[in-house]
Amino acid sequence: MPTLFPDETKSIIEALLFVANEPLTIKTIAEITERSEDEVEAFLKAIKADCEREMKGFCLIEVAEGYSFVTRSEYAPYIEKLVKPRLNALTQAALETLAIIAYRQPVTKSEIDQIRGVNSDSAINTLLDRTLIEETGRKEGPGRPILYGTTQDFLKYFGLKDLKQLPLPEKTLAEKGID
Amino acid sequence: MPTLFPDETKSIIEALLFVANEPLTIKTIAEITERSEDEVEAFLKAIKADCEREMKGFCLIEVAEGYSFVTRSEYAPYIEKLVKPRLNALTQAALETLAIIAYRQPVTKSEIDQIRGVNSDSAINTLLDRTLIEETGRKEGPGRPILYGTTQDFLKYFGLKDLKQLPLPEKTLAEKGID
Amino acid sequence: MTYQVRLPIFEGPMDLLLHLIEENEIDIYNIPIALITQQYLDYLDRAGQMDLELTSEFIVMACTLLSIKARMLLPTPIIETADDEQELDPREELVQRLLEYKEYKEKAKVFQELEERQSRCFWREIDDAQLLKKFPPPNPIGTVTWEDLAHVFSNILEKVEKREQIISLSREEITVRDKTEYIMAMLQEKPQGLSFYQLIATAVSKEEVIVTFLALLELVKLGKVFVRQKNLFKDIYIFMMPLEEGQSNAYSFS
Repeated sequence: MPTLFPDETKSIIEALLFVANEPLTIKTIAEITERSEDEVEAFLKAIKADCEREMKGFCLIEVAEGYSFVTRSEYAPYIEKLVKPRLNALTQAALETLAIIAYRQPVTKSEIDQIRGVNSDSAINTLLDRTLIEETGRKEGPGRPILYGTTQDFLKYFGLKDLKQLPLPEKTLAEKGID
Repeated sequence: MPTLFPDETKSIIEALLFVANEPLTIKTIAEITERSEDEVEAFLKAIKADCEREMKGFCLIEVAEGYSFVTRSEYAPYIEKLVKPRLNALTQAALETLAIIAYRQPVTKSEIDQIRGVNSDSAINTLLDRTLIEETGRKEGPGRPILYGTTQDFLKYFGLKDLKQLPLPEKTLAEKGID
Repeated sequence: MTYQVRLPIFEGPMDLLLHLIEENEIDIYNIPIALITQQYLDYLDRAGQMDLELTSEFIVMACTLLSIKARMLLPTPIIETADDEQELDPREELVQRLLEYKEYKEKAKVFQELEERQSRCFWREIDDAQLLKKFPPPNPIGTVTWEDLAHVFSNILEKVEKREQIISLSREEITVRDKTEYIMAMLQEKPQGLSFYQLIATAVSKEEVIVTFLALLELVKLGKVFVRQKNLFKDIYIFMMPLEEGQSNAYSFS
């Protein structure tokens, strides 16, 4: 890689901090930019000073594991306004997965994947995070896969007294011949 | 929410752009910051100018009918050392199919097959899987075939502002002023 | 290792034709059809020798080219109709298709450039789950109702059905053997005669009805059962064949 002007290294470090999901250590940054750790530390200080001086929307913080850009805490109410509608809405994937679990519980992940024709890992995690589903046990057989079912919260949020109240889908499984 | 100094709104917009996982529209930003769309647009211009002037590691681009921060393209070699490179490039078959869909949408599979002179099933499936295209409806007539169109992800993937900005092959990218 | 010629791979017959036209620096509006047909067939021949997999569309195009070539050799037919229709060039339709394909091929190239440029820009990956923890929503389902849930489930079933139709033409879920065993078991319970209509009443698919009928025919052939029908289109009653001395109740397939 070509030799860089100091300012360019600073920009590259900004770019790295921007895309990193995890805090970056000085060591990692030094390896990528091919600079010494001391130089990197000086750049990090400069980046931090820039953010402070210009009152950017985000600043550089040092945490145990390294350095990371975070949004200013005083802007949390605005970010909440942005994030909330997004989090309130269940994605199509999550909704499909929830429907399958609700109607076929207890059911394993591989059964859900098979019905949906795609991997449902992240949908299941979302639903677990929102306490709409839970692990209800293990299925007998090879690998003893986890079984999922709906929770009390699920009934509460959908305003149902019990699972029997769930309306039958317009077409039943038997008609479709997949049961 | 308290009345804000102009600079503070700019910082808040930066913070919003920082945590958004999709390009943000002027409308959304205006709603959250309780500013007019014109004011928001002016702030966005100022943020863009800041990034350019200071040669930040990332810059503001107008894409998929919104605004988003992305890293500077010249730093890709460094960033690829940190994060996994993006998905595989599209095949020739997928690109041809996508070009036909982009320019002729809404369009049916048989129209695509007719132009390409080969079956486009697997190309269409790849594009659907990568959410670059979607089913937009059904064509009236025998069989009511599925119609395909491009998605927001398509604009994002190719860095296009909107469908009006679709490139024309007669002119090079530089001439069109989008490079 | 055998000597190998590097043979370019083409997306399809149109791609190959365009390549030949460009390679020969030919005017697309005046294609020397004999030359191009020859080169096209040569390519197919070489590809065949190298075991390159060619789709059927390549063969269809070869037929089209040969047909155009033949029509160009024939004397121009005199159109007897009163209309002063222009005499059609047999190449006309192919030329239009080639021009159209060429246009999209060029557009695809621009998309490729954009893709390449864009792949060097990186977006921040925002972890929704992390953000959710900071702002726990008061209601995790948003505006979704249980009716929505039922509707989504119906749609899934419909999709599953579509997919199954494509993937498995004949799933041998219910075998003739299963059904013969089932019929024999039912006959033990109903020695006074088993109704065929009742037998198929629980069938969930057309396949199952067919398999049940095949099983019945098999049992009749094997002499395990006999059937009686009062009238055409009336119910069929199935009876166990009386056992002869020394015969066992077991049945087997040859």
